[in-house]
Amino acid sequence: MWDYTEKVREHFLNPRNVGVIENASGVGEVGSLSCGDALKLTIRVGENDIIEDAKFQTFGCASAIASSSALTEMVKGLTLDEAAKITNDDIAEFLGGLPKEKIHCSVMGRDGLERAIADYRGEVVKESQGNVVCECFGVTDLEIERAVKEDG
Amino acid sequence: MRTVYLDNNATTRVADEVLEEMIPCLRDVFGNPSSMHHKGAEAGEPLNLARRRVAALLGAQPEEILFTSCGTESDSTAINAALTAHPDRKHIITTMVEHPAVLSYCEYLEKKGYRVTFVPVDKKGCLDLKALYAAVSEETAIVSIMWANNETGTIFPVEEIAKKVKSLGAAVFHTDAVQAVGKIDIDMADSAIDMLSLSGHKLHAPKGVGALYIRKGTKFAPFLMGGHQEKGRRAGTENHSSIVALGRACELAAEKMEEENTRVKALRDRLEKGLLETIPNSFVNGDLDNRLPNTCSISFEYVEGEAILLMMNEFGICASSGSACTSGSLEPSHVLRAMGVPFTAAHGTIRFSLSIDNTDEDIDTVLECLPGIINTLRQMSPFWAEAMAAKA
Amino acid sequence: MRTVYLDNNATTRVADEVLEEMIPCLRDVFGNPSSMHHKGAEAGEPLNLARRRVAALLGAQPEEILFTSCGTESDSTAINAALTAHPDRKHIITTMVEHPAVLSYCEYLEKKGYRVTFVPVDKKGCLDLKALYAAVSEETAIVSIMWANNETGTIFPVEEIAKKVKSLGAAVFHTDAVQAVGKIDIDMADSAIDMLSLSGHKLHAPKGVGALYIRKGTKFAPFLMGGHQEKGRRAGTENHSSIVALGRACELAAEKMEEENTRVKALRDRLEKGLLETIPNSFVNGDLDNRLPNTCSISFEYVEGEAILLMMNEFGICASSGSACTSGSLEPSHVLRAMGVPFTAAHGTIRFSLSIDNTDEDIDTVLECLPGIINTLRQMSPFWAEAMAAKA
Ligand SMILES: Cc1ncc(COP(=O)(O)O)c(C=O)c1O
Ligand SMILES: Cc1ncc(COP(=O)(O)O)c(C=O)c1O
Ligand code: FES
Ligand code: FES
Repeated sequence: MWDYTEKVREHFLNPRNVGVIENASGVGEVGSLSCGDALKLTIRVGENDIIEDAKFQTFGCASAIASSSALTEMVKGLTLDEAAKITNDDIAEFLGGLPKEKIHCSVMGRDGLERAIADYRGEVVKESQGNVVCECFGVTDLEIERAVKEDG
Repeated sequence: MRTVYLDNNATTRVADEVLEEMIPCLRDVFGNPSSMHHKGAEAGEPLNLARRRVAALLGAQPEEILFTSCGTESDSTAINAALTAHPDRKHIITTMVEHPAVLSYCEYLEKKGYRVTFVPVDKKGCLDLKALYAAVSEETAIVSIMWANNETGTIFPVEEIAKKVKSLGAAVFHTDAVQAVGKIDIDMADSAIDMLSLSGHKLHAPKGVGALYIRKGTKFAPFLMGGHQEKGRRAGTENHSSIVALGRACELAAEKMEEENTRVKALRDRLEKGLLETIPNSFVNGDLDNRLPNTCSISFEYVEGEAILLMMNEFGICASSGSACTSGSLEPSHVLRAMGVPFTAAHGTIRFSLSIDNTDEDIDTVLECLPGIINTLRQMSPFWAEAMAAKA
Repeated sequence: MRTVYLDNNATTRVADEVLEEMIPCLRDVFGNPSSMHHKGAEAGEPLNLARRRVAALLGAQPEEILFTSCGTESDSTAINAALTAHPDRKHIITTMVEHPAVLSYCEYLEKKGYRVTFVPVDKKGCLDLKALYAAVSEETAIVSIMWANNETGTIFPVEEIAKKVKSLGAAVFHTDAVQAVGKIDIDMADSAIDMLSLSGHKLHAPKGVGALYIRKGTKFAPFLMGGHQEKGRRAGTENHSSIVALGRACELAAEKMEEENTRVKALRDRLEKGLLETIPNSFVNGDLDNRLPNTCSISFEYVEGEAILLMMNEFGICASSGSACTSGSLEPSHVLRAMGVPFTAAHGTIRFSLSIDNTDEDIDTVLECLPGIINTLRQMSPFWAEAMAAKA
C-alpha cells in the first residue's frame, strides 16, 4: 500500500475547488481515460495577472486528486508569473511528500497549470523531448526521470 | 470501525480451527521430521495426516501431494518439471489471463528460447478453445491453464481441455487451481489433469505454504534441489506447522464447500445486484455462468480504482482493483486488457471476493457506501461531465 | 521422561518471545501487504520491522535483505543469480563439505555444463586454501563457501577468502551462513561477501522461512518469478507471520550471542571432555580452534550411529548422526568422508548441537547414559572384540 501523508489523505477526501469555472480565462487539459489519469484545470485571471480562482476536475488516483486540489489552493492569489514557477516538487512538498511511484501524478498538475496559463496567454505549449510515455498529457521519460530524481 | 473484508482472493484470515492445530507444532512439536529421535518422530505423524487431508480434498492419493512454499513455487515447479522431463519438446501453451506466477515464468522461458502460445480470451473472459487446440502439437511439453481466474472468478473447463490437449499430443497438463481449491468441487481420481497447484493462504491456512498435486506416474524433476525431503522432490526443511495448518484448512474447506456455494454465493449475488441497480454505468466482468461463487469483478465507468479503494477503506471496506499482485502498477490489469474491457471502465474496476467469514451486514455496508463514493468521484471526473453532456 | 534436546543444528524450538509476536500475525494481522486497504497496510509495518531486525543482526541495510522460504531456497537463489548475472562465466567453486542445498545444486549445474571445482578439506576439516585460490579465474562466476559446517561446526575464514578470491577475479562470493547466523558475530558492513544465506529454524524462528543478504550493487536475478513482491526479487505472497518471527528471532539472537559463546560453549566443552574421558576409542571431529560454540561431532569406534541414536532416544536424548538431511541414507556423511575419518569411526559419529535452551542437567544425562550405551553396543560388535584382541 502506498504511504500517503495525512495531508494527501485529507486533500483526497475533502478536495478543494472541484468543478469548472464558467467562462474561464484559461483552460488546461492533460491526460486521457486510456492512460488512467486526466486533469482539467480552469482558472480565472483578474487584474494584474492575478489568479482569482481555480477549479479542477480529475480522473485518477488519490494522489492525482490530492495534487490537483493542492495546486488550486497554491495558485490562488498568485500572479501568472509566480504561478508558472510552481514545479511538481512544490506540489509534492505542499502535500508533505508523495510516494516515488506517484510522482507523475504531481507532474500532471504542473502540466495542467502550464497549459492553462498558455491558453490564457494564447501561446502554444512546446512539446518536450524524449519518448512520450503518455501521449495524452505529454509526460516524457525524461520528465519522469527528472521528477523522480528531484524527489530523491 | 468495523472491518468489512472482501478481499479473500488476495488472502484469507487463518481459521481459528486451523490456528488451533498449528500452534502446538510451533510450540512443542518442533522436531525435524527427518531426525532419528522422538522429537523427529512426533513431528512426522502430523505431516502425514496433513498430506492425507490435502489429498482427500482433491480426491488424490497422499503420495501425489508435494508441499511447497507457495502457489508461485508450485507453478514454477510444475512447469519446470514438465520441461525437464520432456527435453525434446520446446513448446508451452498457456493463456493471456494467467496469474503472474505462470505468466512471468512463461515470458522468461520464451526469452530462454521456448516457443510459448498465449491463448486469448473473449469479452466474457472465456478461452478461445479453437485457438488453443490448434496450437497443440507433439512439440508441446506442457499446457498450463488456470482453473479459475483470480480477478473475475471465471472458471475454465480444465477437465475437458486436459483430455483434449493430451489426445492432441501435449505431454503434460497443469492447472493453477490456487483460486479454485476450496471453492468448487475438484476430483483428481478421474481426471486427465497431471499437475495442480494450490496455495494455503487462499483457503484460510497461513501464507507461505502451498502444494503441488502430481499424478502418480508423471515424470518429475525437482525445482528446489538439496536435501532428501519430500522423497527428493523438494529440498528444504519442511514448513511443518504451516503444512499441518494447510491440512486442517483443506478438511475445513470440504466441510464448508456447500456453504460457500449457497450462503456465500447468495451474498455475492445480492452485492452485485444491489450495486448494478444503484450505480449507473456499471457492469460485471467475467463469464457469469461459469464463475467462482465468491468473486465479483465490477467496473464503474469514468472513475479510477485506487481512489475508490481508498474511499471505501475510510468506511472499513477492503477490496482490490485488479489483482493484489499487480496493484503496484498503474496500468489496468492484464486480465481486463485481454478481455478488451474498454478504457473508460477498466481503470475503475473493483474486485470483491467473499469468504465464509462474511455476513449480510458486510454487504449492507458496501451497498450503503459505494453509490455515494462513486458519485463523489464522478463529480470530480472530467469524463463523467462530458459523458453526461453527450447524453443530454 | 525428560527430553534432552541436543539436535539444534537440525532444528530449534521456536522461542516463546518469537511465538508471541508471530501469533497476532496469524490471527488478526492477516492482510496481504500488497493490498490497498487498512488490512494490507497494517501487515506492511511488521514486515518492515522484521527486515530492519534481520539487517541489524548482520550489520546490513534493510534493502539488502530478501526473504525466502528456507535456507535451501536462499542458496539456490544466490547461485542462480550469480550465474544469470554473469552469463559469460561458466565456472563455480564450492567445497566438498557444503550442505546438500549447495552441493546438490552444484552437481546439477555440473551436469548442465558448468565447470565446478569442489575444494577438499584436510583431516581437521580445514579448507585447502591453496587449491581454492589456484582454481579461481576470470571465468569464475561464483565462489560459494559455507561459513560454518553443520556437522562439525568448523568455521571457515570466509571474510579472508572472499577478499582473496575477488582480487583473483571471481565475480561473486556467497556464503551459506545457515549455521553461523546467531551463533557467531557477523558484520556485513565491512565485508567482501556479496551474498549470505540464513534459515529461520536454526535460530529459534519457525521452519519454512529464510533470508538472503544481497549486498547493495550486486547484480541479481530472481529464482522464483511472478508477482512484484520483495521489489520483484522473489515472487509469491510473503510468509508474513514467519518473516515477523524471523525478525524477532534475529533480535533475540543478538541479545543471546554472548550467552551462546560463554554458557552454551562451556556446556558443550564439559560434554565433550566428559565423553572423551569416559569412553575409550573416541575422538572429536573438526577444527577445534575454529568451531561453533554449540557443536560437538564425536566418533565412537566400532559402533554404528543409528543404534547409538536409538538407544539414546530411550533416555530422552535427541542428537543426530551426520546431518539430518542425509540421515535417510546409510553411508557415512560426505563431510566425514571428505575429512578422511576412518571407516571404523565414521559410522559411529554423533553430532551434539546445543542451544541456549540447554542446561547442566542435560549434559549430566548424556554423561550418565552414553558410556553404558557405547559399551553395550561394543560388546555386540565383532570389530570391537577383534580390535581388543589385536591390542592384547
Ligand atoms: C549449512 C546449512 N545450509 C542449508 C541448510 C538448509 O536450510 P533449510 O532446511 O532451511 O532449507 C541447512 C539446514 O538444514 C544447513 O545446515
Ligand atoms: C491464480 C493464482 N495463482 C497463483 C497465485 C500465487 O500464490 P502465492 O501468493 O501463494 O504464491 C495466486 C495468488 O496470489 C493466484 O491467485
Ligand atoms: S494519477 Fe495515475 S497513478 Fe496517480
Ligand atoms: S544393517 Fe540396517 S542400515 Fe545397515
